[in-house]
Amino acid sequence: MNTSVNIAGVVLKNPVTTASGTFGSGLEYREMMDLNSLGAVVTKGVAPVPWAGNPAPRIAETPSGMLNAIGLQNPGIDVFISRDLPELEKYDTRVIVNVCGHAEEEYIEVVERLADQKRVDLLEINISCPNVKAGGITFGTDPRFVEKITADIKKHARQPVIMKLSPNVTNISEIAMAAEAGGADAISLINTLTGMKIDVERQTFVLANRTGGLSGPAIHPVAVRMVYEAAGHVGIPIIGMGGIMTAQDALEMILAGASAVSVGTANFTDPRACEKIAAGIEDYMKRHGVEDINDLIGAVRER
Amino acid sequence: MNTSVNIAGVVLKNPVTTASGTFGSGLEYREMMDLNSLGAVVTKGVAPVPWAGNPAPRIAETPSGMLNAIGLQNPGIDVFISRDLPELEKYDTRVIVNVCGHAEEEYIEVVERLADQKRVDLLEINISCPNVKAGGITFGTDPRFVEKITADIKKHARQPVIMKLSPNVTNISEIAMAAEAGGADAISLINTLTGMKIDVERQTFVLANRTGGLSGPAIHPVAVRMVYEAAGHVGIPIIGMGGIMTAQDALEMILAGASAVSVGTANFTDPRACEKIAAGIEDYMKRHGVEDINDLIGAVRER
Amino acid sequence: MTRKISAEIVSQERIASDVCSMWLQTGDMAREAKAGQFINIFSADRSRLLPRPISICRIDPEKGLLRVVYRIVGAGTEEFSRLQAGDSIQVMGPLGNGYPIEEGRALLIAGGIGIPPMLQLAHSLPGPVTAVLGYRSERFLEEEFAPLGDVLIAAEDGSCGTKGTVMDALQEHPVQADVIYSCGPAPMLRAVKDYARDKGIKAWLSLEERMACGVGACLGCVCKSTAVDDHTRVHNKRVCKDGPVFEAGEVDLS
Amino acid sequence: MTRKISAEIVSQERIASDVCSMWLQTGDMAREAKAGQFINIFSADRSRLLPRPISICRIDPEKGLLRVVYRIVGAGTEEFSRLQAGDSIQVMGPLGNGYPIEEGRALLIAGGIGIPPMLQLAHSLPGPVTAVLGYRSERFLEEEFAPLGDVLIAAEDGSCGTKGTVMDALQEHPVQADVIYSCGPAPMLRAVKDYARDKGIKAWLSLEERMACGVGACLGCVCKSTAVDDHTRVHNKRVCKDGPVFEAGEVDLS
Ligand SMILES: Cc1cc2nc3c(=O)[nH]c(=O)nc-3n(C[C@H](O)[C@H](O)[C@H](O)COP(=O)(O)OP(=O)(O)OC[C@H]3O[C@@H](n4cnc5c(N)ncnc54)[C@H](O)[C@@H]3O)c2cc1C
Ligand SMILES: Cc1cc2nc3c(=O)[nH]c(=O)nc-3n(C[C@H](O)[C@H](O)[C@H](O)COP(=O)(O)OP(=O)(O)OC[C@H]3O[C@@H](n4cnc5c(N)ncnc54)[C@H](O)[C@@H]3O)c2cc1C
Ligand SMILES: Cc1cc2nc3c(=O)[nH]c(=O)nc-3n(C[C@H](O)[C@H](O)[C@H](O)COP(=O)(O)O)c2cc1C
Ligand SMILES: Cc1cc2nc3c(=O)[nH]c(=O)nc-3n(C[C@H](O)[C@H](O)[C@H](O)COP(=O)(O)O)c2cc1C
Ligand code: FES
Ligand code: FES
Repeated sequence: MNTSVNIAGVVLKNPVTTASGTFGSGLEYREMMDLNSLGAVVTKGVAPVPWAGNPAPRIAETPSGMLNAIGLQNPGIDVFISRDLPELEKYDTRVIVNVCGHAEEEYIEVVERLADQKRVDLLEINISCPNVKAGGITFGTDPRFVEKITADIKKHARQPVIMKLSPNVTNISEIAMAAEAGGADAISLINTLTGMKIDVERQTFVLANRTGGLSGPAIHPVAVRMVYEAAGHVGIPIIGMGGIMTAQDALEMILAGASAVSVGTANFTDPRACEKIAAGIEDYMKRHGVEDINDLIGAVRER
Repeated sequence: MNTSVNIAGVVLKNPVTTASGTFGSGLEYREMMDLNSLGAVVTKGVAPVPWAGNPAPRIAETPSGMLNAIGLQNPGIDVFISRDLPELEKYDTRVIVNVCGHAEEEYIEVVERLADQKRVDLLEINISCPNVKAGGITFGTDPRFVEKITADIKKHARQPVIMKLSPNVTNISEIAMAAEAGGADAISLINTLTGMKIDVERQTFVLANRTGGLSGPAIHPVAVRMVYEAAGHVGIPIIGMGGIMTAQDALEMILAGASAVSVGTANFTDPRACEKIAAGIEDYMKRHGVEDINDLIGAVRER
Repeated sequence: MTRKISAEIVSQERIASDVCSMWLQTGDMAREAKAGQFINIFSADRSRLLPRPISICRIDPEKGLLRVVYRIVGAGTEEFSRLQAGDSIQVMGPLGNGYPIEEGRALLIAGGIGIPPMLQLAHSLPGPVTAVLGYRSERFLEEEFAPLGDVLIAAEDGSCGTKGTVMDALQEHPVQADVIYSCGPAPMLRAVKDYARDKGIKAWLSLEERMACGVGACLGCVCKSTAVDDHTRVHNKRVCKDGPVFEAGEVDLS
Repeated sequence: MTRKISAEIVSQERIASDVCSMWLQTGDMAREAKAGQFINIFSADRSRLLPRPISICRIDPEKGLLRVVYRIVGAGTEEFSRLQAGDSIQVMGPLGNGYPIEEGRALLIAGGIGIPPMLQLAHSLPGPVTAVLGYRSERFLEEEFAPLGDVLIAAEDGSCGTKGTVMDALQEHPVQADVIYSCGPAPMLRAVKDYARDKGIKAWLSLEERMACGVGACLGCVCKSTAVDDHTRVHNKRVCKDGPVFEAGEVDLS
């Protein structure tokens, strides 16, 4: 039985990866789960220099979901390379580094710094974080910009590039095609939907940042739909995410057209969620007599 | 204590209305709840002629939400006027008729037919139903089109016009402003987010239509955010909806800037939801010493 | 009158490996209920918003009790199966039209989890009854039909009665009937419809569809009807309101 | 080692109108736990994904038991309050750093639902202890502190002890101390910080913030730190991982 998938020439032992920002650099979870059970660790977004992020409160619970407004707090690429990356050497899993920036040059700076890092297998470019005010919002929602920044990053990247798309758009296929046209090796989606929660007793915003990114099972149907739509319009591999809690949820993504999946919010509900999802996928394959997971990718049929 | 709100000159005794399509023409629920307790009944979308809608299955449950792909099944304006509307004469509540169409002329036809119907207080124009393939999808997502169809409908409408907006857009404020520029008397939002569910055991779509509209508490944070954004950009009243289950949820919408709310999916969980929400709002006003509900509209503050 | 109430569970019993029988104290709801109607049962978990429609299996109007028999197939029914006597649950009903009670010899054809509503029907019918009950393998409720009339059993795995479907059982043991009542999976209903047409017997079929409101408001649960329907004037009938029981000729099961 | 387990509820008791005390069988988790650490308690309702962080109130390492005392403030704590002995619940822990155990005279200052963690601390501290407990009105746990040292009570409504806050009680009854430990609402912690600085006493404060992961991964729960933090090299510390206990000078509470 083959559970390995190929993302732009990089083989993941199974399709389950951690969603950026929910799993630190992976190390925070090593006590609680076996990192070797992961197809890949996707690290928290990293910028050229440390970012302090947004003021607290940054977290709110919503029905079957949560809002976060971390604001991409991160220690910057130097600390990441010198502290976090070497620790990941010890694990037999792929490393995907998520990259963020306030402007194109910042993305390129990080990408260049990572170019000679052997431990980094793939780059995931977050052009969609709704919590960064300075440009972040529009980055991922304009196809022309998506194509341009993809092309520019590709010029500097040694590793294959995954463009991570925002769901806060009218036409996800158009954005996916723009990334492909720009030369992206893969796309990942969805990032969070922008939401808001109000404390009616205090008549204030719950999050200091007012808005936050909605994640968790609440958004899973939207994520599956967007993966399905994108898969119908691009030929590059797709990493599907958004609300995956169980192997069933992951398989929905794969059947809709994702070659791999990322698991985010589920880690907060169960630190061993990724491990269980990977095992559940194997289980499903056995039950259904699926020899190769690649046979399931995009295999959803008319009723 | 005043709970009444004013939508384009029409006074609703309280801000609670039923969301179109979830409450039939109101009559289906009269056994189970007191229609007189509603600020308004918003009826199922009506077209010039009967529409058969989509094939079944049309319904799927999702985490804290549901997908529907009814496809705007409706008996057409003749039956609506001759059968449903007279029944509503018996109730002391406002009547808002939701209008749908495949093309601009169809909307206008319905609006004209309703012009001399005294029982109709307001029109709600659904330019956002994601389940209608023929043009429906793009109707509500292009600001130029939204402005034009609003202006054209306004020329024919006798009752004030509420434009109902789709959340499947990059920039809701832009669409809200376009409706206002076209002469809309009010806007309502949000309609459903487009989603998909896959049956992994059968490897098929759960809905015959493949995609459906996501509603329920899952989408409430997105709805609150969009109401808040729209309220910051238009001067006309807003009817807020999306995932309202409780008085708290309704108050979030009002604090975010809605003058009234619609309650949809909650009716399926509790047929008396609207009644309870209206009572809960009064309760809240008493507890907080709010004399006039209008003082709460848009009153959310910085933490 | 349809109402939503909190009902106390009077008893809950596992009657097959994945089938539960539950008696509910529903007061007036039981007094108004008829065979073939259903109730909506609500989950206490706030992530599950939609009710689960479950047929009424038995009615005890004096005590105000309703019995439901359901198969555990997903999270909702699994949750219900964990409830115990004394617990409460939200239910709405009675819903749907129910079976018309006709004179004459009745043939009840039911498969799997379509069997429960037939039990109340067998009790309610005035004339002689033959029940044809189809199972995959494990049987349930069978013994409760025995006192009410003739019973034919079909089991797909041949563990009892006719090996095969209810139709195979009927072929093996032909039954004379004036009216047919049926409930079960779609392929079975199609076969029953054909059988009834061939024999020239009127047949009442109970259909299933995914539902939201349960009261005819959302138009979520339509089936194809042969004639233009009253509500929308197209060819759709609402299973929850116009059904779940339809005269076989009314509906297009293709 | 932090782990997530299913813990059996050994007992649950209402100790004030809206405060519950619950003993959990947590095995090794109890053996590794320290005063000032917390556990994450998970809801069984699938609409509530995030854990509820609750301080450890008492540790019984021999029996492998942990006690939590919590106030019912929302849907999660309401759900927990309905659990009974014999039920199970998912918990993760031990989490956070806990209070450093120092020699000398300790002053424990706690308000409201900040009182529970002080109880284990009072047990763990080697030296003499004075506990200053602040309530709005209704008291709880008070009697359990009595055998462990001196106790001062403040009640906002004047129903007992000093009318006012813990700071008012300290003004009324000055206490000599070598170290302060505190837990409670933010305004109280600010007052304690000022008090400790004025008196020149070291103070350990336990902070609260909204959390998701509980293990330092999501960066959801930061507080402002006076120095550059180790993790991100900004001025943020993670309450779940770097705290919840901070030396007063470490954090900017403004
Ligand atoms: C009129 C009617 C009468 C029924 N009577 C019975 C009965 O007496 N005994 C019994 O065991 N079952 C009966 N069913 C089927 C029963 O409703 C489903 O098995 C049940 O809803 C499954 O819920 P779940 O949460 O366990 O499954 P899930 O698959 O997790 O449910 C997910 C969603 O799909 C819906 N759903 C799933 N299966 C069905 C189905 N077959 N029909 C309609 N909705 C479905 C659920 O209500 C829920 O909204 C009846 C269905 C209808 C329409
Ligand atoms: C380190 C730490 C220790 C704590 N120890 C205790 C204790 O011993 N006893 C006690 O009664 N309470 C304690 N709290 C507060 C407790 O976590 C909240 O009261 C609880 O999470 C509320 O959950 P709810 O579902 O009832 O309320 P809701 O308001 O419905 O919760 C909604 C969301 O907000 C979060 N939340 C709400 N209030 C708080 C809060 N004050 N702090 C952090 N998150 C919050 C919840 O975890 C949940 O994610 C502690 C908090 C922290 C951070
Ligand atoms: C707390 C938190 C922090 C996140 N940080 C990042 C980030 O740094 N970079 C990024 O690309 N996405 C980030 N995301 C988005 C997730 O990677 C993921 O796209 C999203 O949460 C949907 O998946 P989920 O529903 O499984 O969580 C973050 C999400 C959460 C909840
Ligand atoms: C079953 C169903 C049918 C609907 N039909 C319509 C419709 O005919 N016209 C319309 O404008 N909106 C329709 N909607 C959208 C609702 O009016 C509402 O905008 C949406 O469901 C969000 O609110 P809620 O989360 O409270 O349900 C429908 C929604 C549902 C669930
Ligand atoms: S379930 Fe709503 S019409 Fe039948
Ligand atoms: S809760 Fe995730 S870092 Fe503290």
